[in-house]
Amino acid sequence: MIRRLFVILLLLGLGGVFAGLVAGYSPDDTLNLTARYYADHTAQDIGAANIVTAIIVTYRGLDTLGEVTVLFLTAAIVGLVLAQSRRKADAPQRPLPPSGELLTTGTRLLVPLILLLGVYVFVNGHLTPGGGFQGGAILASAVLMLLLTDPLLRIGHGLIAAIESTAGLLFVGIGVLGIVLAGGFLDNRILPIGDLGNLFSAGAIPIIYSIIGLKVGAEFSSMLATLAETEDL
Amino acid sequence: MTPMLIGMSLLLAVTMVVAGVLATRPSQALSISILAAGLVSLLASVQFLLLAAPDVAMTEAAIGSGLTTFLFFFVLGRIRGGDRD
Amino acid sequence: MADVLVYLAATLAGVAFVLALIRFILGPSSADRIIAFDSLTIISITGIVLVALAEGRGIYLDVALVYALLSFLGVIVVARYIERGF
Amino acid sequence: MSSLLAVVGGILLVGGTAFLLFGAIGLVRMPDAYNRLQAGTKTTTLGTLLSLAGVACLHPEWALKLLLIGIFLLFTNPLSSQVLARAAHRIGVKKAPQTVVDRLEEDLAEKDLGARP
Amino acid sequence: MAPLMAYIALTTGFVLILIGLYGALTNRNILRMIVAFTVANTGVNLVMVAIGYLHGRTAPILDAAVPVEQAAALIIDPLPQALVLTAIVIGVGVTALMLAYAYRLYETKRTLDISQYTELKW
Amino acid sequence: METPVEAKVRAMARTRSTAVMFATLLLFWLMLIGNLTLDALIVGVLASLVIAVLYPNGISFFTELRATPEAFVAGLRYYGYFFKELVKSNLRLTAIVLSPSLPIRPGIVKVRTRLRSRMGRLMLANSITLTPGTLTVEMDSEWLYVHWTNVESDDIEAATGAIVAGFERYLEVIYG
Repeated sequence: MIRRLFVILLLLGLGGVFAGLVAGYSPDDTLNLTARYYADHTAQDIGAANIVTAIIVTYRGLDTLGEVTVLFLTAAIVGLVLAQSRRKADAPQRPLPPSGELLTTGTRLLVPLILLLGVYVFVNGHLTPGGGFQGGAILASAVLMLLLTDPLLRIGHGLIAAIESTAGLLFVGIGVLGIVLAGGFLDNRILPIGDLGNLFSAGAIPIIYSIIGLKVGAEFSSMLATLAETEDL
Repeated sequence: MTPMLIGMSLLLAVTMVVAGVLATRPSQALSISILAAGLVSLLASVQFLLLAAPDVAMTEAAIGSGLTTFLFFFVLGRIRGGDRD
Repeated sequence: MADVLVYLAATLAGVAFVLALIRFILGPSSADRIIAFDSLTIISITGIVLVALAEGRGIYLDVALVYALLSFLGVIVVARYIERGF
Repeated sequence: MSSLLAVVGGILLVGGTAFLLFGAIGLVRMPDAYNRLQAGTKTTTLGTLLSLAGVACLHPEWALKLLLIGIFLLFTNPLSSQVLARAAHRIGVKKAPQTVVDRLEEDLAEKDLGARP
Repeated sequence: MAPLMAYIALTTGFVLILIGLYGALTNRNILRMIVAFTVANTGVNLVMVAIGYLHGRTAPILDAAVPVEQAAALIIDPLPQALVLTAIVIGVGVTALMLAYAYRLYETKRTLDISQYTELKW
Repeated sequence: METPVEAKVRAMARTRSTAVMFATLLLFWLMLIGNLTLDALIVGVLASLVIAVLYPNGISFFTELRATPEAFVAGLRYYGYFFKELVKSNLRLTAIVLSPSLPIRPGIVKVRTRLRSRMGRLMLANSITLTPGTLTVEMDSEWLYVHWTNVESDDIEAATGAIVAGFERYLEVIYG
C-alpha cells in the first residue's frame, strides 16, 4: 500500500514536470539552422528526394553503422540466451492444431508478394517513405508467416548467418570505398548522383539501403526463428 | 482541411489513451493486454502520419507494432503458464 | 461540394471508429476483442487514405499498404495463438 | 468534367464510409462473435474498396497504388476472418441462443478433425 | 487554434509515458511490465516527433508537391524523425532481449511473479 | 522410384510454375513503381527472379489458370457476379443491422464443392465469406463448413445450391 502511494506521488511529480513542459512549449515558425542546411543542400549534395533517408544513410551514416551493430549484437545475445532451451529434434511434441488448407494456400500466395513489397520498400528508400529498416522488417514478416503456417519449420540458420555477415562486410566495404574514392566514410558519391527522382540516383544510397535491408531482415528472422525453436514450458 | 485533421488527431489521442489503460490494467488477460499495446502502436503510426512524418509512421507500423507484437506472442505461446498472474 | 462530402465521409468513419472501440472495450470474449481490433485497423486504413487526400501527398499511400499487411498478420498471429497453434 | 468526377468521387467516399459505419453498428448490436465477424468482414471490405475508388476519382494519378491496396485487401481481409472464425470455434466461443444448427460441432464429435485443446 | 496538433500529440505522448510507468511500477508480472514498457516507449517517440512538427508544413520528401527551391519554406524538421526512426529500431531490439530473459527466468523458477525473484535482494 | 520421364515432366511443371510466378511478380512490381523506365525494369526483373527462384512453393493468381478464351470470359463474368453479390450482401446486412428486432437465425451448415485446384478453392472460400450472410469456418477435403446468418435450409444439397453453386460455375471454368 505504502509502495503504491509512493508510485503515485512519483508519477504526480513527473506529471507536474510534463505539464510545465507542455505549458512552456512555444512552436517555431521557421526551421532551425541545421534543418535549414539539410533542406537547402540535400538535393545538390546527396541527390536523395527523401531528406530523412539522406540524413540516416549519409549525413549520419556512422550512427547507422552503430545502430546496425547494436541490432546484430541483440540478435546474437537473444540466440545465446536461448541456446540451452533449444527444442531437441526427438523431444515429444504436444499435438498442434493443423493450420488448415485456407491458411496454407493463403501463405503460399502471399509470401512472394510480401517479399516483393519488402524489396520495393528498401529499394525506393531515397524516393518514398521507408528504407532498409522497414523493408527488413517486412521481409522478416514473410518468414513469420511461414512459421505460423508450419510451427515446426526449421529455417536454415546457416543461410541467415551467411546473408547477415555478407551484408555487413559489404556495408563496411562501401564505407571504406567512400574514403578512397570520395569525401569520407560512407560517402554516397562513389557513384554518379544522377537526376533527382530517378530510381538510379543519389549515388550509392539505394545499394547501401538494400544491404541494410537484407541485414536487418536476416537479423529479425534469426530472432523469430530462435524464439520459435525454443521448447514449451 | 485542417479541422478534419485536428479532429482525427483528437480521436486518435483519446483512443490511444484508452488502449494504453487497457494494456496496463492487471485484470486483463495477458494476450488482450499485448493486443491493446499493439493497438497503441498502430494508432501512433497514424498519428505520426498526421504529424507529417511518413518515414516514422512506416517504421512504427512495421517494427514498433508488427514485430514487437509477434515477438510477444511467440514468447507467450511458449510460456502458457504466464498468462495467469 | 466535394470538400463537404469529404468532411461527411471523415465524420462517418470517425463514428464507426468510436463504435468499434466500444466493442473493443466491452467485448466479452477475446475473439470479440480481436474482431474489434481488425475493424479498427481497417477503418484506420481509410483514415490514412483520407489524410493523404487532405495533404495532397500520394507518397503516404505506401504507408497504407504496409499498414494493411502488418495489421492482417497481427490478426492471424493472435488467432493462431488463441487456438494454441504454436 | 473534372468537377463531375470530383462529385462522383465524393459520393463514393461517403457511401464507403457509410458502409463502414453500418458494419460498426452491426459489430455493437450482433449477439455473438460469429455474427459480429460477419458484420465486420463484409462491410469493412466493401466500405474500404468504395472509399479507395472514391479517392481514385478525386486523384486519378494515384489510381494504380489504390488498386493495389484494394487487391491486397480483397485477399487478406476474408482470409483473416476465416482463420479467426475457425480459432473461435476451436476454443468454443459461445454461440447466440438463436443458433439453430451447428454441423461442424456434430462432425467434430464423430471424428477428430483437428485436435481440440 | 493554430499549432493545436503539436499540443495534442505532446499531451498524448506524456500521458502515455505516465500510463506506461504506472503499469511498469505496479504490475508484478514480468511480461506485463514489458508490455507497459513498450507503451511508454511509444509515448516517448510521439513526444520527440511532436517537437519537430511545424504548423502548416509537410513531410520532408521532395517531389512535385515540394520543389527543391522552396524546400526550406515547406518542410518540417527532418532531424527528429531520423532520431525517432533509430529509437524505434533499437526499442524492438531491447524488447526482444527482455523477452528472452523473461523466458529464461520462467525456465528457472516456473513463475513470472517478480517478487519471487529474491536472490539479488539485499 | 520415379522414372526419368516422370522426373522430366515434374521438372518442366516446376519450371513453368516458376516462370508464371516471375511474370506475376514483375506485374506487381510495375504496379507498385507506377512507371516504366529502364532502371525500374532492371531492378524489378532482378528482384522477381530472386524471389521466384528462392521460394519455389509459391503459387500465384495465374499458376493453375487454364489459358483458354472461355476462362478469360468466365473470369470477367465471375468478377461481375462477385461484385454484384458483394454489394447485395452489404445492403442485406445493413437492413438486418438497422432493423430494431435484429431478424437473424444463425447456424453452421455443411456444403460440398467439386473444385480441386488450390487457388480455386481459396477464391471460393473468400467469395463465400464476402457474400450474403455466409462465412467459411473450416474447409476439409470436399466439405466446407459455412456460418450462415439466416439459415434457409439445413440440407447439404439445398445449402450447396444456395451458397456454392453460383461461384463454382465460373471458378470451375477458370481454375478447374
